[in-house]
Amino acid sequence: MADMQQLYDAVLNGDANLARSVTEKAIEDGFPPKDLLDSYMIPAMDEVGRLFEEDEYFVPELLISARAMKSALEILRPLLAEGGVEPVGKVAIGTVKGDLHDIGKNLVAAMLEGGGFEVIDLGVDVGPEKFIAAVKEKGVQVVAMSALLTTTMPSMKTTLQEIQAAGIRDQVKVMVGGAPVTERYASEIGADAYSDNASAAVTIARSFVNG
Amino acid sequence: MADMQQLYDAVLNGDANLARSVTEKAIEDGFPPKDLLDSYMIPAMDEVGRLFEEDEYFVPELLISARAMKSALEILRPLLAEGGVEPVGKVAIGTVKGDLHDIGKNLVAAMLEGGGFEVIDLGVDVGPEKFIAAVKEKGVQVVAMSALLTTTMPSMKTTLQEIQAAGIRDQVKVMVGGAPVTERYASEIGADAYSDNASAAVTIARSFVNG
Amino acid sequence: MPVAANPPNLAITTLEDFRFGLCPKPVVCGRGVEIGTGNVVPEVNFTLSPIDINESTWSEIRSEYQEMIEGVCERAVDLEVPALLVEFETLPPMTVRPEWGAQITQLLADTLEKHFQKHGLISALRLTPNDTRDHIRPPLMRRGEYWDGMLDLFQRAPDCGADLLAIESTGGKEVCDEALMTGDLRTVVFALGVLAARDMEFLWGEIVRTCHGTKTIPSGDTACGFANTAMVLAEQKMIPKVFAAIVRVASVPRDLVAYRMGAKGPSKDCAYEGPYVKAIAGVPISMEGRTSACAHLSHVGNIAQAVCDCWSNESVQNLRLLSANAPTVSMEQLAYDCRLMNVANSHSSEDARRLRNLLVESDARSDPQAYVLDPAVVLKISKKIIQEESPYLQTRTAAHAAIEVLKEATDSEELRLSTREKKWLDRLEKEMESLPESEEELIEEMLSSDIAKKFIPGEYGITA
Amino acid sequence: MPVAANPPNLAITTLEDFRFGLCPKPVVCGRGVEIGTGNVVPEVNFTLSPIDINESTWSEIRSEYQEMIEGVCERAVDLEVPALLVEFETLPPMTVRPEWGAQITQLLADTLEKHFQKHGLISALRLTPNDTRDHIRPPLMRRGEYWDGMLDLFQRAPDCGADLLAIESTGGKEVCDEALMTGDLRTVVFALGVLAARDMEFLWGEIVRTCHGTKTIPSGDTACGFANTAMVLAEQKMIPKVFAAIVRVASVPRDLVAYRMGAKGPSKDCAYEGPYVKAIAGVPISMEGRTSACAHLSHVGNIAQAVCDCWSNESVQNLRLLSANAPTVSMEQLAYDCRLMNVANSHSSEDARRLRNLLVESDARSDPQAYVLDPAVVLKISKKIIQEESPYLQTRTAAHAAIEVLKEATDSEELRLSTREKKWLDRLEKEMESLPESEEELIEEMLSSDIAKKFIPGEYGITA
Ligand SMILES: [Zn+2]
Ligand SMILES: [Zn+2]
Ligand SMILES: [Zn+2]
Repeated sequence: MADMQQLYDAVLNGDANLARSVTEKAIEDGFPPKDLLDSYMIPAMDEVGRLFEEDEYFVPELLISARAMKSALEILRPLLAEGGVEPVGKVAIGTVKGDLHDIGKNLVAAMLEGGGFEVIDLGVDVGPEKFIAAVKEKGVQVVAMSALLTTTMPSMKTTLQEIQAAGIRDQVKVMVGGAPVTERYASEIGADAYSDNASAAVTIARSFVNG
Repeated sequence: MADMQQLYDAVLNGDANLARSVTEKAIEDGFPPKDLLDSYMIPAMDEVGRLFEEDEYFVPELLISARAMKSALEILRPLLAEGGVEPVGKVAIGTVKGDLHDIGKNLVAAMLEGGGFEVIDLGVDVGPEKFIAAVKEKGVQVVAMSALLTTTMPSMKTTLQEIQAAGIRDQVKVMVGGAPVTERYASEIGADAYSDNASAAVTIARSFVNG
Repeated sequence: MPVAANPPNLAITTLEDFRFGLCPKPVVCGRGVEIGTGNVVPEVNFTLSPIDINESTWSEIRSEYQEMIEGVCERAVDLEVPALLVEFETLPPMTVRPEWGAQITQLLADTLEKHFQKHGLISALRLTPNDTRDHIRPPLMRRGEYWDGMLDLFQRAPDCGADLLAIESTGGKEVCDEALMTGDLRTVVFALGVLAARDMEFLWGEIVRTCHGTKTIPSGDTACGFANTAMVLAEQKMIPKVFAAIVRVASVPRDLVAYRMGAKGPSKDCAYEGPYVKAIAGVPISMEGRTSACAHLSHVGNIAQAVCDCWSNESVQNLRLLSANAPTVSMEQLAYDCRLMNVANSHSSEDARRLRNLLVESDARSDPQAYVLDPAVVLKISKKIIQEESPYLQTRTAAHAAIEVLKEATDSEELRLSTREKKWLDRLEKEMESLPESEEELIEEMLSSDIAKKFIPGEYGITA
Repeated sequence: MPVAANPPNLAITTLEDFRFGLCPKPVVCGRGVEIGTGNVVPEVNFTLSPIDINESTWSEIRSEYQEMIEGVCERAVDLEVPALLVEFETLPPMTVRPEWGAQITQLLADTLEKHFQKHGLISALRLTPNDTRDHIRPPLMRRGEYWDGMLDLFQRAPDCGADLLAIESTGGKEVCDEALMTGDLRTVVFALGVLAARDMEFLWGEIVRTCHGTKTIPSGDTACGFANTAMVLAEQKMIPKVFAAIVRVASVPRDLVAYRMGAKGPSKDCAYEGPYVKAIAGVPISMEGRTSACAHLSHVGNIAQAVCDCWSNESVQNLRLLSANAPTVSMEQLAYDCRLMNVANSHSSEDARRLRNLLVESDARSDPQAYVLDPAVVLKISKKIIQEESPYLQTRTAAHAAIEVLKEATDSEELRLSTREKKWLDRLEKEMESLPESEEELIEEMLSSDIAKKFIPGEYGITA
């Protein structure tokens, strides 16, 4: 019998090999894939998020946990799909037009993946049309935009306006973040949420897809 | 014969008694009141403004010059009116609703009077209705608003909106000033001008009534 | 109004003992914050960015204060400040509606307590109700709705978590404002030495009574509406710097009334005249300078720090800067300023005095407003002030002594002044000569002039 | 790439001589600004508040810069600063369209000249074109439109009034960013010691050539995109502080390449590793700390000041604060900071060293990033760095020495570290042990890993 506590620990400690082998064993033993995900892997990542917020983990620890989660998910994903289980949700993420900063964006992307989301990373310097295409063609439920410069923040507003103009504003929730961005700015430009850190971003994204 | 250079000097040096006596003598000698004003008194006040801007005069010197000008004007005003000469223009000035600061507002008022304007000083904590009444009932061409607090700046916007709603926006030019106010804020709320100092305010007010 | 019965003495008599972080009568407040026992304590103040304050914006306003205090506390913890003082100065509507002022006070106190519990952050909260009495002109100083609202907020202070109570009282300002603009020193002396002093006696009696028997300490006052108005006008080159310097010194006797009535300090940060208060009354003082440039530009950026016990940013709006919100940035700057002083203090008194002297020398010679804050000058003038018995005579003497000191310093070229400043110094000296010996005489003169229209004598206990 | 032929020596060999305001190879620039001859010079930098940069906003942008420089100059004149350095760092569109960058440079230079003519304000202008080469990934470092635009702006610098030319070069950043987030010191050393160093040799060759025969002085570079990214991540508690401290020291050899290629200093303000550059290359350095909290929070607020020659605010947006616009406020704060140091310098070298020591002690023990900036530590590690001959080996040694020093300091309790920081220090020490002796070996390793996807070897002169 696979020891499921091991799977939890493997994700928590960022041991990708162990996470993968326990997962394989569990599948062999007939554990339902969805249970593995919901009862062990996501709770482990939630604990990772908590340890990070409580200043026990740094990002490197958090990222290796996310990698362990991801490598186990690679095994589960096809089985989940067969069983008709969708990912928690789909998020398109990118740094807005004119802005080349990707550290914060990458961190949020990793955390979202760790949280069970399917993440479409559009990269940096992303124009409104790419965000719109992700909604229209990939069916993402959440758009996450990042800006690190005061001079590129206006691109967030433009992107929101074009999402509106494309007639898809009601199909998608939009969250924004980045050093110069504020709660107030987010509400001024009509974003649905603002987050000042990566793990809060996951919580918000979850509330969007559950809400 | 009255020595007109004396009138110029009396205003420049803030000697109210001399300004008054020379003016009286000049009137006796048959000088046209409008010439006294345009050729000596206003040029003297312009020189005062220049000395202030060039850091030669302080405000106290400037204010006593304005007082000298005013005391001479008291003699001239009825004669000018008889001759059908209007004041340079009429300005209503006040510190906006919620704001009790009057130092800057008083300085601008004094400078405007020195510049030949008729000034209706509405005081501090002035609601939109009082500015509107001044336009409707006193026929002022310029409204000057001051705010010293970031929390009272929004009253400028409100006042402008109510002037608009009262249907008199095109009858009046609106200028704004005060420590927290910026050129950008002025244009955002649709004011006609912003001034960061008292003598520039006079120049702007003149451009309004001449323009 | 006799001030002292026995031959008066300064609380600090030698330059040796006149230092930052140490004072004869320390204060302990809040969650164990010690002021005046060795460490200079950062005092942070913050305010809203442009917003209309009303029912509909109130919840947004609350969360803005929450954001500001969280940012400040987090940074204070990260930088391991030994102690933190937070000042909350209400905006006018929060004194007019005292329950609003009390709500924000409570919110701030709760957050400070939370960070004390969680991270051991030692802190105290100073509440400064905005003095709203001058919202009508001429103002009612002892009655009416504005007075009632203020008094109500004073009384709520202990219950809503205020560890210190302070005010920037405005008695006499209705007369002083125009006098500053016209360079009228005579009227300024009347406003400070007669009206302000009388008002403070009444007002501080009430404040001290309100705090009595509670944990809230009556702290201090400031001549902000007078001397800082003058300072700002001088920075804008509207009035002479020598005039502003004299007004600064002339505001000292007015400030002293608070401590005579029972205030314990620290003085208010924006009372740049604080060194005089410390020398005379021995209470700890809060000061601001270089690091309050966000609120006041000044020519006393370093010298203001020389003998401070708290060191403040004055006030900053909740604007987002490139690094963080402005209150957090102020917190960081103050923390480092205080570290430098506290390291010097922990080394040796010799090192502390050396740093103090560098701070003094950096400004004293280039501006009269800085010159009158030189600790040596402060002691010299303070000795003269305490020879007098009434606030009026003290004020007259203070102004006189300031002029004298500035003339000497200019003559000896210890202080650089422009020609037009020198002319004003002469002019002000002449004006001082005609100030009467008797307060009654000056009152009578003012009552029979245009000034009388601006204030209500009865509100100052003046019977015609 | 041999660095030194003879037995190498530091430019500053004793702690005695390691001071603020003085350096072995001073620079004179602009309208007579002397850097490193005794006075610390304030360096002010400012940027736009949120705005879209395009044709239609360009005139507004011009007037915003005009407003900022006017405010700064007026305040510098009022506070009688002995000399002023202004830095203009272009925003990306102003390098991509070099005529825009040149226009603003000219506008700033003209305004500085005006205040020199009118008030005798001694000033110089530093132009720092934003390094736009990383706008495509993997970046082209030596060709393509971004390179062309940058080179064009370099070439315009002398004609549009730039007295100093600088850059925050980004070679290797495409590899370093992720390595910082994953705590991968091995890859960081590759990014700094191999890629960045090679890029800077090429880039600074071009910059020095461009300045040759003009009045524009090639000044300096910074590891901003590496070590400051690490510092900011550490402040946000994302990565360990010990890691950030090691990255800081490991960035020194990279910086040195600029001076070997002919840069004269001052180093860029945000190069907190400046003290190493000063000790090794003897050029003047610009530093920032407490007074740049508007742009970077840090744990080195005071210690960063200890041996600076220019003192900067890093950058601040044109926001309206309660007193004035933020750039004016920064100007005032820097002016007072510099006054304090310059008064100490003018007293005696003894007083200057005492103040330096207070600045050092105020931060050194509480944070590893501060500890490695302690002048004594800087000299110790610098001696080791210069024993090596290639940037790669220097970088390896620098990181190694930093770890060693931090472990010693932790063991002797000269430095306080949390348990999780200590664990990381051990982990990083182990990682260092496996770094190969030979640069070629490391290159080969990286080329055969995933890292190879992120950069183009040929752009760094690396032939596979
Ligand atoms: Zn104040
Ligand atoms: Zn930088
Ligand atoms: Zn910079």
